[in-house]
Amino acid sequence: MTSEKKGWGLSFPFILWSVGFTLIPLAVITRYAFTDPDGGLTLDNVLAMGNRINGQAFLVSLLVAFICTLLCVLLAYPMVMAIRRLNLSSSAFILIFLILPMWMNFILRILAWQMILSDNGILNHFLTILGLPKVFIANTWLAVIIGVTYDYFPYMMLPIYTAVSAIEKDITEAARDLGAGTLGVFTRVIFPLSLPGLFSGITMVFVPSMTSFAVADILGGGKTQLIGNIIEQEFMRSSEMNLGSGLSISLMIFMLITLPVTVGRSGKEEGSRDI
Amino acid sequence: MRYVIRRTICAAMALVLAMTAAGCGGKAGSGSQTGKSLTVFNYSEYLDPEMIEKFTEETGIKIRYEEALTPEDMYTKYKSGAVNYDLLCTCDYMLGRLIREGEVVEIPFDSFENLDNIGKRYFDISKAFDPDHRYTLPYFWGTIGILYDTSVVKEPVDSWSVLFDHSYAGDIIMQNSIRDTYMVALKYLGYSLNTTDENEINEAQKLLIAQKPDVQAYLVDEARDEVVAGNAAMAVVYSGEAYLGHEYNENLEYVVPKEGSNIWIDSWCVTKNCKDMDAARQFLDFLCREDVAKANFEFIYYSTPNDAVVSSLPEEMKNDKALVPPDSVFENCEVCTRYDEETSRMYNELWKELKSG
Amino acid sequence: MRDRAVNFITRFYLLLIFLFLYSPIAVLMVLSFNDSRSRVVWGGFTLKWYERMFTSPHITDALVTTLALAFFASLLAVLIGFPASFGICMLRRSGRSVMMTLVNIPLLDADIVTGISMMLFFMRFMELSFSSVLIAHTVFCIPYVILALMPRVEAVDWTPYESALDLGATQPYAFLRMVMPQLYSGIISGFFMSLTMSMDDFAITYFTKGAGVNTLSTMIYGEIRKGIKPELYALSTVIFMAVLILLLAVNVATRKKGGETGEGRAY
Amino acid sequence: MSDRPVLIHLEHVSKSFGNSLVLDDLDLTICKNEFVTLLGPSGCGKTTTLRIIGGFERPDSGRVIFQGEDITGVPANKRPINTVFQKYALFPHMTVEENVAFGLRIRKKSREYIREKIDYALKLVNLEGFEKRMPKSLSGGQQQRVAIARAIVNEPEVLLLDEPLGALDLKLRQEMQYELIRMKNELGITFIYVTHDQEEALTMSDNVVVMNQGYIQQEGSPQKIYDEPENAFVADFIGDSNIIRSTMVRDRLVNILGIEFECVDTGFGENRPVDVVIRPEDIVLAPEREGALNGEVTDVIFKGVHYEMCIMTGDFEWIVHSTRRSEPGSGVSISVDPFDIQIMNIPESEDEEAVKLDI
Repeated sequence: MTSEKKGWGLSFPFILWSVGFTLIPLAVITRYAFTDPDGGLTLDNVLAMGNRINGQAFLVSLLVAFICTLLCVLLAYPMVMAIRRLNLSSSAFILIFLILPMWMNFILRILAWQMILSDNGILNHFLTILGLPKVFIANTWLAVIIGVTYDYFPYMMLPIYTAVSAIEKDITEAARDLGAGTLGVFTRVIFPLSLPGLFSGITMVFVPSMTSFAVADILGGGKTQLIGNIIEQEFMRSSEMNLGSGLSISLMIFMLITLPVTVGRSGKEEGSRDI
Repeated sequence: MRYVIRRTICAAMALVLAMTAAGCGGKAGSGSQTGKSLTVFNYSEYLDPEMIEKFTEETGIKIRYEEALTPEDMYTKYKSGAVNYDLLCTCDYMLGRLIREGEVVEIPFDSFENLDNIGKRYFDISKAFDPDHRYTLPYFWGTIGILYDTSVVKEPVDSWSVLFDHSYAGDIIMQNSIRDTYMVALKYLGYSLNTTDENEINEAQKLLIAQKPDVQAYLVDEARDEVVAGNAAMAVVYSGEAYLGHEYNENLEYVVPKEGSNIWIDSWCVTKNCKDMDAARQFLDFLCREDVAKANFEFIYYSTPNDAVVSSLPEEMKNDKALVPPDSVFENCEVCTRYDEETSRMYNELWKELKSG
Repeated sequence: MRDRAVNFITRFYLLLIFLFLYSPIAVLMVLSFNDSRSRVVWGGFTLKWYERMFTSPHITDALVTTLALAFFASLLAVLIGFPASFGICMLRRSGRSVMMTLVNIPLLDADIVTGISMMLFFMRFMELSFSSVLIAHTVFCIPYVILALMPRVEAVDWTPYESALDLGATQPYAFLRMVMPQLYSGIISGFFMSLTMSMDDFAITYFTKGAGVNTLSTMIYGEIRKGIKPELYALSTVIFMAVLILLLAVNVATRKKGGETGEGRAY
Repeated sequence: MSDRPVLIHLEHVSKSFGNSLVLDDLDLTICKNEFVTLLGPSGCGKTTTLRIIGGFERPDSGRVIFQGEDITGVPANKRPINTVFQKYALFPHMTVEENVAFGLRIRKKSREYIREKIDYALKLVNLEGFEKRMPKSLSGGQQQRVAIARAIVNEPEVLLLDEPLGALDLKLRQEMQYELIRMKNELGITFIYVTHDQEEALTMSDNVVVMNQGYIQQEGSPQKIYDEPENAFVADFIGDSNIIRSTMVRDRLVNILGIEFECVDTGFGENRPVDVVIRPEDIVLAPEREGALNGEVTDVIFKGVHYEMCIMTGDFEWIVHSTRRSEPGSGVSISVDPFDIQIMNIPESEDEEAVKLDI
């Protein structure tokens, strides 16, 4: 048996499972996407993404997802470097540290953020005690960004951390030895070597950021509309199954096209993605 | 190695098969059960769970109870047919839709023992969606109005205008719901909330878009808490929320504006899938019983159509306008009926426009 | 001097991240001791919610369902994902990228879409029940298992396995003793991620659950409107602390064991 | 010591990690243009010494003087010293060329200059034509050459090599030894080489520093280290040797296993216990009863250039190298030239052993 054949053999249960419970349901949704409520074939639902309102929500989502992803990246790298510097290299500990918050229910965490950020909330309470001016970020897009960043930060952090912790100390020392300062070591060695981790972090953060409707509703006061909110509205409030399916399919197509282009191409090391 | 892997695969396959079998078995099993059972679909937190146990104790009929968040996803799930529901409790316009689509069957009200507990006027207002009141049993009802903080809003509030005159900019919370939000605007403008007139609806849309900068947030669920916490001065809420809001913060007052509002009514219906009408009747009759209705009332604190319960309430509660709305609300408040498809699509688009603007 | 300043800044930064990640958790924990039912009113300190959460059969039912679901979904995900990660590693480039796309689909899809598509799918074949939720959870857990395992599978050192075969071990025995130990950490982290995702999921559970099946997540969503029952804050706090203690214990235990097994495993 | 000018001086350097003291008050002088080898078993502190010179570790106390300047606090990237790492530590995401150019790019050298230097360095390490390859696609020996090229393009004053040949096979290792010497001569810079392989140390070095447990045991030319080990540790570590607890009868006479031998050492006092080192190849075998010590051959192994034999005389087993084979079981007699008997003090304790001999 060749290893290729063996590979397919071993993947068989997974393939079976995926076809049965991922692809066929996807096909069901796709069928809804390309038909109208009376069953006729139509492209309207999928193309509805392009109309003014949906398109606007889509662009807002892109922007929010972009900012959140960027924030996650900007928060994650210093943290990875700090962990490296302080030699906190117990990966189990880091995993626990990042994952543990998820054991408090997601919606409870978001409600807690609402209590922290609201005008008479905990944050402002502390600011007042410290004699600082209050901040009014509840029910703004800023609160949405904080919530989404909070929620998906571990998904960014974990793969980057895994990639960086795989870099042997020798390599960074070699760079230092050859004259690179702390910044040089980071930009020339650590960052390029962490790219596979970064890319998988981006996929895991960017996509769900666009659709996290609950955060937009609770922290954004329903005033920031993500494409996720629109899809949710079509399905859960308006019973527009076909339109909802169409929008989600076109979102998915967009993701499938853009992510490999922006992410996959530069991620030469395939499969080195890790959690 | 190959051996281990093969074994793992076998184990996995076996599990899958076992599970699918269990799933199918479940389907077959539920029908052939000897004991009587009912599958009940309700809003979440809308029935005192102890009453379910009590019902099973008294009648031996098992209840499979499921909850949904909105009428729409209740409808979606019901329509998908993935679960055979016997009884549904949902809102006025959704009932109208189900009746029209022939999804529900007549309830044998004649054989009810406790039907007299339900006030006749609730059946009357139900006529908006159930013209001959054959299909629905009123369960809870209420109004939509303004919950406001009297320590911030000094003047007496009696009109929707307070939401639109910019004097409380940034302190207003609206409902994150299509119908309830457009209802407010339509009523303020003096139109019917069931209007299908495009001009009227567009006028409402203009009003709401102009109002949006003043709105702190569009919330469903936490609107009450935000007013209680003092984060906002006023919120459009369901009457049931108002009572609890008042419990937490004495400064809060609830008013149904003089322009009129929505009078909503959530009712039970029996679906055409129901195999055991007698069990369903027993369950509905049970819900009408005074002790049961009272337990549910105290669980939820929404207005109950059960007059027996109302008359047994302490004076203080009877006088609470949110809990026991005065008769005047019947005069200028309307019940929601189902829009035609075109109108609901129009609302859908307008709402998205409002929210994304 | 400069070193110390930098060390201080790095520590401070980690502290900030810690606050960012854990302040909501702290808020919820505080709420579990709040005597008032409203989350925005402080009614004094109480432990009554901790007493009550165990006496409410609905909460305990939901808890048992949630835990059973998380456990079995993760187990299934490992059983399916484990051979698949070996399989994918053996494939050539093209097959591999096809498989990776397949792995990634559940991650690329919005939750509600996955949930609704599964519901529409299930309604044709089976009644919604515990099994349907289990299948749905397994679907979105598998990617986490595979993604956690693949790098480790690729890094497996096969020489001990081969030398064990050389010394007369059977294939399964050699695999269990020589290869599995290299994968345990990957399996555990994949399993743990699955547990976490399953516990935290709402949308997919909501659409695929049958009548009478309730998880903590769906319960909490249902309660937002009337105000979350403080018992649930208490329960969440208990779960959180239990997991924390469990993880720390496991961590300490493995670390201690790590020192000993150096020789202990050598025979 | 050589007469070359002093380049690096380590003064009273101590370093500990946690509770274990790795270097204790170490003094070491390295001269310009020397090939110095730090030799010792693992954990002896040789790598730590190298890392302190390289700037990767900071000594807990003591100073590092480089060309008369205190560089103790200067970070690695600011020292004119480059390192070749044990596991090469090539940048896996860069081509050979990019790896080599790394240091020059950091220093913002011109394009032409970098081009020139890459060509020169790759030529020096015999890797022309490998510019565009990724490190992963190279053999261990080739990777090692890249690591060397990468270090030397920066024209360091000193090249540190941390067991650079450790991962290579024997043949390649020997080849590389010659190449390293050639490179050193061509570059005219100082090499500090860390190894636990005595053969490597003796082959390449101008100066060998034998270390154990954080102390310098002996320092000197390979010849001197081999021929005149100053204590049993050095004698044992460098080459095969027979170390016999003996008694110094008086100057120039030592009692080994009950037989008095003439020797050339003086100054050990009279009737003092000493350790005697005799190299296996220095033992002369004679037919039975014709030499000084009689014994029986217990084992013979053919080693290529010579036979290695074990000879029992009483309780002591000698290792002897000889080009002539004696059958196991046959009786032989041992004698040693006075110049080949090396007398050493017996340390009273391990610590003292080191302190006394610390130069």
